[in-house]
Amino acid sequence: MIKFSETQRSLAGIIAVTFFLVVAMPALNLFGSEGSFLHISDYQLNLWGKYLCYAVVAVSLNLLWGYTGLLCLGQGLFFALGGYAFGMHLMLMIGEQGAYKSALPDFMVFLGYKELPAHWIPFKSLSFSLLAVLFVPGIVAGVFGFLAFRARIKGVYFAIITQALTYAACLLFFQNSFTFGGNNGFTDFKTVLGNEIFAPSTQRALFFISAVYLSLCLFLIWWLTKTKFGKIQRAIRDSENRVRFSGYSTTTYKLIIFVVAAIMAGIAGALYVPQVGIINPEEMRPSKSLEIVVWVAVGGRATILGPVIGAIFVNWLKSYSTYHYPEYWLIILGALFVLVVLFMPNGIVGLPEQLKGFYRKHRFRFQQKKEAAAEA
Amino acid sequence: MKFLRGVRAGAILSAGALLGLQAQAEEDDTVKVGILHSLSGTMAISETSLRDVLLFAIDEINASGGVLGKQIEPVVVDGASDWPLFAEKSKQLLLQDKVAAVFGCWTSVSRKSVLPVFEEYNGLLFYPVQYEGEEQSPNIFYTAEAVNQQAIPAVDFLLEEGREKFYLIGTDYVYPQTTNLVLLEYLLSKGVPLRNIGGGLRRDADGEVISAGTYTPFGHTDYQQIMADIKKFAASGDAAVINTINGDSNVAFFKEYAAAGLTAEEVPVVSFSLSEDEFRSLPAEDLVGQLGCWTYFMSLDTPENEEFVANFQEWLATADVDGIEREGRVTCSPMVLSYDGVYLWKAAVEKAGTFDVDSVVKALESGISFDGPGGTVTTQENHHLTKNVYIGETLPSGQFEVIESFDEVYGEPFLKGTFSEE
Amino acid sequence: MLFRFHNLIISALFLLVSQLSADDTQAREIFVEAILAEGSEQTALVESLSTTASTLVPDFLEAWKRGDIFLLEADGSAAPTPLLEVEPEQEGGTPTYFRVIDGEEMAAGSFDPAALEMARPSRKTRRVFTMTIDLLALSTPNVQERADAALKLGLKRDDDILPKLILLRETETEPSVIEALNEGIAVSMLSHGTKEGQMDAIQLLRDENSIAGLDALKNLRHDLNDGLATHPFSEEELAKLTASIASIESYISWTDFVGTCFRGLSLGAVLLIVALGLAITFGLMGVINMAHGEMIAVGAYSAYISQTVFYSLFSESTFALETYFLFAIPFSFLTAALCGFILERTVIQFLYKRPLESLLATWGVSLILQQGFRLIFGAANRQVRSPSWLLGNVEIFDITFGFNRIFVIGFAILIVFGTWFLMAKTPMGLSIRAVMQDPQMAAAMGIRINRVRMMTFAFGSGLAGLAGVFLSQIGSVGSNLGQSYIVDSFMVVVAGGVGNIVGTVISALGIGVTDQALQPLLGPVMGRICVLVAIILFLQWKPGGLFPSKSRSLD
Amino acid sequence: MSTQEKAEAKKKEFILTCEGLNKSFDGFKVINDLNLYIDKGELRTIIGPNGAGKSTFLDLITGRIRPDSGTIEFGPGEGVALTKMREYQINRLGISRKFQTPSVYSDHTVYDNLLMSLNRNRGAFAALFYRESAADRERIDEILETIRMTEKRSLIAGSLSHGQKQWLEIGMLLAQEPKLLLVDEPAAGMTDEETERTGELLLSLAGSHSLIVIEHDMVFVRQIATKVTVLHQGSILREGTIDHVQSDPKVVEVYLGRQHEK
Repeated sequence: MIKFSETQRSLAGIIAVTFFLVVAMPALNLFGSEGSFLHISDYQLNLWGKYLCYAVVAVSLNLLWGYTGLLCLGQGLFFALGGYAFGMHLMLMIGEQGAYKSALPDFMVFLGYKELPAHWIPFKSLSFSLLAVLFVPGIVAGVFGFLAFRARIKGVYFAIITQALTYAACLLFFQNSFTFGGNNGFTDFKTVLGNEIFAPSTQRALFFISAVYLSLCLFLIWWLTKTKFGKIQRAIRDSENRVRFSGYSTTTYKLIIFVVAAIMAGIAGALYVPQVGIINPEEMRPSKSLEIVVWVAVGGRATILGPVIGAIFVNWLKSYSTYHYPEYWLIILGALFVLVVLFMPNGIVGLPEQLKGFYRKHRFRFQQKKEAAAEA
Repeated sequence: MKFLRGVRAGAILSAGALLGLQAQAEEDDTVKVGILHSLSGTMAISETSLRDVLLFAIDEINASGGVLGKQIEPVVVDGASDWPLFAEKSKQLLLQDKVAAVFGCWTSVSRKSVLPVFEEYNGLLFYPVQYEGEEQSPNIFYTAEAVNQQAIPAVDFLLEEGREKFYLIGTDYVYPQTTNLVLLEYLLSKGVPLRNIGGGLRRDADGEVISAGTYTPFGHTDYQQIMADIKKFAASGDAAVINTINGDSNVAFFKEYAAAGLTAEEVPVVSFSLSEDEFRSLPAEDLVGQLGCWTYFMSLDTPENEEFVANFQEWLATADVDGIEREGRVTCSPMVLSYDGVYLWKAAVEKAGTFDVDSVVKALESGISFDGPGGTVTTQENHHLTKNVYIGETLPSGQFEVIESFDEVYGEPFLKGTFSEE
Repeated sequence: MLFRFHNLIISALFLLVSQLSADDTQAREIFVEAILAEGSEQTALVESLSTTASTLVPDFLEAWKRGDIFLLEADGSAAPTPLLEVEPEQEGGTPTYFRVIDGEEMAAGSFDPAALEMARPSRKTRRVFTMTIDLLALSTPNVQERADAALKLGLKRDDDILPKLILLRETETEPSVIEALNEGIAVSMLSHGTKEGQMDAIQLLRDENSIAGLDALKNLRHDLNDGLATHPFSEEELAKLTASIASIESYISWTDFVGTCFRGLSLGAVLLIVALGLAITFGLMGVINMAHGEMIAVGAYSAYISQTVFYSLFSESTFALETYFLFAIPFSFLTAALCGFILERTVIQFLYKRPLESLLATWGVSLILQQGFRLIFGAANRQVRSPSWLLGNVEIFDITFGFNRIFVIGFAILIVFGTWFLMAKTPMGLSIRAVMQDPQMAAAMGIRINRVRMMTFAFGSGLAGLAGVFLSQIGSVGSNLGQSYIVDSFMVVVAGGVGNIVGTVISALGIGVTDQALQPLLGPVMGRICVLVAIILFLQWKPGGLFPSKSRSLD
Repeated sequence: MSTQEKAEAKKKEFILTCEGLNKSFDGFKVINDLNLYIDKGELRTIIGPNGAGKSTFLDLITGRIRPDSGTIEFGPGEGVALTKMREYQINRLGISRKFQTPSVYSDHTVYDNLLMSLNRNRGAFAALFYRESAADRERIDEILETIRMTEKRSLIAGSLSHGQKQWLEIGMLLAQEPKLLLVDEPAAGMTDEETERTGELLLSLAGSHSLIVIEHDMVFVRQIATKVTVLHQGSILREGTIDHVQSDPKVVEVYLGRQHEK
């Protein structure tokens, strides 16, 4: 029997996931005959597209929390910022097809704007918007991270001030006067890159892009964990002082990781918005960010595929139970988190290993008993 | 440790069982309709009642033979106060369950979030909650009160009462903002000077007013500072407060109002988001004498209403719905407008002779009337309803005493800019 | 509540038939006439009530307005008999009826209560009520009521009332009422008086720092600017007017300042009560308890339960209302502590070494509890009534001090003191501190650390429960109650310095005052955002909070 | 040469010059007007009772905390002021520190622990594209040899015994190729044999490196000490050979005396 190394096994896992998402799912959607077990409906595909965006956020948080030990309770903020940046472009692309037949977004019309605010104008350009998807979350993360890491805020403190940050941003975006649509956020998009946004072909394409993007993120993380950078990252998690006293500027490392994770989540947000058709400040609520943490914990932190599995599983469970057990889904979800934390510290991914451990222990005890019995 | 292992095994097993429990039944002599409300999360407090009344209406129709000979099968889904989930659920209802119509949504944002879905997949949504207007989708029927069916009559009433100063306060979202902007125009058109409008104005660079009133975030609980401001504003007498605060915050608002020593006689508050249903969780005695304006009150003294209330109470006592509240239930305007919606849909389906959305919409646009508990409602071509408007004064029992009514008010969604200053 | 109380007074008044004075008899006759009359005749009759010297009038008008007056149809063409309904004291009992004309009680069975029809005054009539009651109040013995009525009538700027007020000023002896009369007269004079009267009024309003008069002064200035005023003003007179306005405005800004300080203090006290439990469970024990908010909700629901229990034991009586709250305080503490205890035993005790994971598990618990509340108590919020001693306010120099706000400050002082006492002065506190600082050493010293942790967590949760009792008094009780406070609580504890209760106190008060001070400038939302950002920046400067814990451990 | 000039000249030979150091926490003076000079290649042992300020002193040198006043200069010649620098910059100058409790990367292998400690470009981008060279591997093998952990190279560091972790940490220090080693209680948790070997290792490093060793174990101190500094209440009580110091009544009173009582 050939023994595969840990890295080889995870690479195989990533390739399998990539194949499933990028090739198999679109194929089943396109060629599976309707009604058959193997067919994936447009609705299902769209739903999965949403899950994949969540999965990327989970992956980005895992990069921070799982591999670097930085528990960020504001990852939803970066996701939402990316979503808003792209959403602004989509809003402007509605053109005069909105309720008021005005070139301004609808919400501006009824709030009495006469012209587009200056900071909206560049978002008419697609390339600027795409850059903004990268730079807005990146810069926010950069500034905040610089301040926080320089002041050596970490652990619980870091978790709580990231929560405060996202809460402050959430309040800010809820304000109607903040020119981002207030509570309603952005909705009623018509086109994306010139295609009708809700057309099945567009949604299929968006799913495909999300799947490819997720796979790229997974490969990136896989590669990163192999590099010295990745090793230092984990070393920071385990013993930051030792790393610092070994001549590494941990502030710089953490800042880079924080910014990369924010950008990764921001792009996911940008892909999420055209698929669900809305972005509003709810996405910045502290509870949303907490949910992301839970996805990672459920799937298995500090593993490459864990966050993906966690995000998809929890969101699938949410879709399922809000349909079948609307009264109880919060209890189901809550109980799941408690049970995972208490009994599955390594998450779903760690479950086989955990079970194996139990089995061994059991067998050992059983043998001991048997031997004792034999001796007697 | 053994115990823990047992628990773990149990948890895994039950999770497995849970996933396996996906039974599906489909019958040909039924027609599915969707009920899309939040049954959990922050909006559950309001929306659960709408689910109940919708199920009641459907049971009532089924008992009397259904629609076009088919029994209605309600598909209840939980929007969970989560707006993207609303969009997802509406897609699910339209694409997977292929429902003939959907009744649902409360908040503007949930409606905005599902609107493109309904337009894309040509669904039909009945929307029952008073809203800011400025919208008219071909796939939505707004049984809700438009601003001119609630805020404007209320202001007319206050002006007639001799009120001269108006303080605008609301929760910071689109409904209060838009309503107050419309009211600002309206008040100015009625000759109320700008300095008599309290709460603050925000202007854009050209000096044009873009926002009027004070706004607090959702779930705000600290109204001390605002109350001090209202007290100053009202010190010179003849002031009224126009309140578009949403949900729980009202409790904090009115408790603070009482603590500041203000009374309904001196400074009446007219609230647009407080119905009988909200009074179940509000200290009604703190609100006695305050005003409400809706197109239905539970206290309406008509045979239709008495029958509706009695039947609903009877239905509640025996309804087989998970987690339904049976005690202390009341009826209110959004509930009745939901109820009206189901019957209007039924009438339209029968008129069209088919469940096909386009035909049903056409039938609705042609003008269908229904003698609902709040009086006759008639559909309009612009997808809104003509209905009666009532102004009520709060009683300690949490009911309203009707003190004024306006008959057959035409629903007009686009009001901004329609009033000009005298 | 208040109304039931009123009812009792009314019934008492109506029962005291023997003390019927001539005034009352006259008033009763007018009542009956007014009830049966319609339109302008009715309003005129109601207005005429203000000339009677009967003390029954305000109560009667209240009862009429409230819908407690019914008409008993007589046989034939005779006029119906107006009756006053008095609600029974016990729920489910039958109301009693008194004839308005003579206050006689109607014997049960002598008529059919179902045939009674409510006599509602028209809206127009009811508007007259207020003025009638106010006019009558000008002659009540109650000083405060007299003063209020004088000011209110003055603000009406009514030609007819002005002479009455001036007349009354001649005979009035109570200084506070004279002051109010002066103020009211001055405001009326501004629009109706002579030039001298106006100038006097301007001076007087300035001297009295009349907030109520500010609008009238400003209106006068507007009218002068627009050329609508009755008398044109000279430059000098105009300057006097402007100075008067400025003086009152500066007085207002002073009251605003003091008021803001008070309001900030009270908000700080709320934050403190809410965060104190967290300062123990999170600050001392290191458990990131996201279910802290739900412990608050447990306390609030307990207050609701104790109210329900008291109402069922003592019916909805005043006694029940006034006392349930005293019971609710310990009861909520205990239930929340019990929940904390259960939470600690089932979940948290396994997570002391994994603080960040305690965050996830407790968040799961918080979701379960939130939905649990909904399933048990229903989705609708529950309301908890306030005992009368928490209602009302005192006004000093135009600054309102609500009793509930004063209470919260006192309550906060009390529980902070209690916590300090427990921590600093009792053996329990000593072992708590020992376990929190070095569990292993404490265990070696023979302290049962499991038990201490259990008790500490229960205590912290109990404090959250106390917060719940208080929050039930300023808002309603719902399943999301705790969610609105959780971020704030954490910020208070972190800004104060984890593990330091003095820090928590100072940071709660600091945040409260800052928030209230920013609100008038920036609005409630931007105010809060600024406070949050300020805390984040403050932590840049002092990463450990106000009073950082001095730990020499490395990571 | 004036005395001052002499002092200046003398100073130029010190690898570490600490003058007028003060540090207090909450009004309590932990370091009190401390002056300390370490010669190039010297092995200096610092002893002192608990709370004498030994670890705080190391914290000051490594930039973990900043002094309230005073200067710390590193290197012969024109010294580099350390008081304004961050830890990683100080480390890159060639000052390495071993912590009191062994601080290794418990999730990594012994080999990786050493790899990350190698004195190579520690920039983030360099780390991203770093590939280990033959020279790097040789160097690591060499260190593994020195700390006698060649067989354990693929073990996860977290699974090592306490003493082995101490050794690994020393190995990591060596990998950094420091000029000055700050060693905080190296013998804690070691067996007698391990302790002796540690002593030998430290002695062998002296000369080519400068060392400051903080230690409690007097047997160990006796093994390695050439020059001992006794710290008491944040300042130097005595300095000299171990015999000299141990016979000093004052030292016995504040330190050794108390130790005997225990």
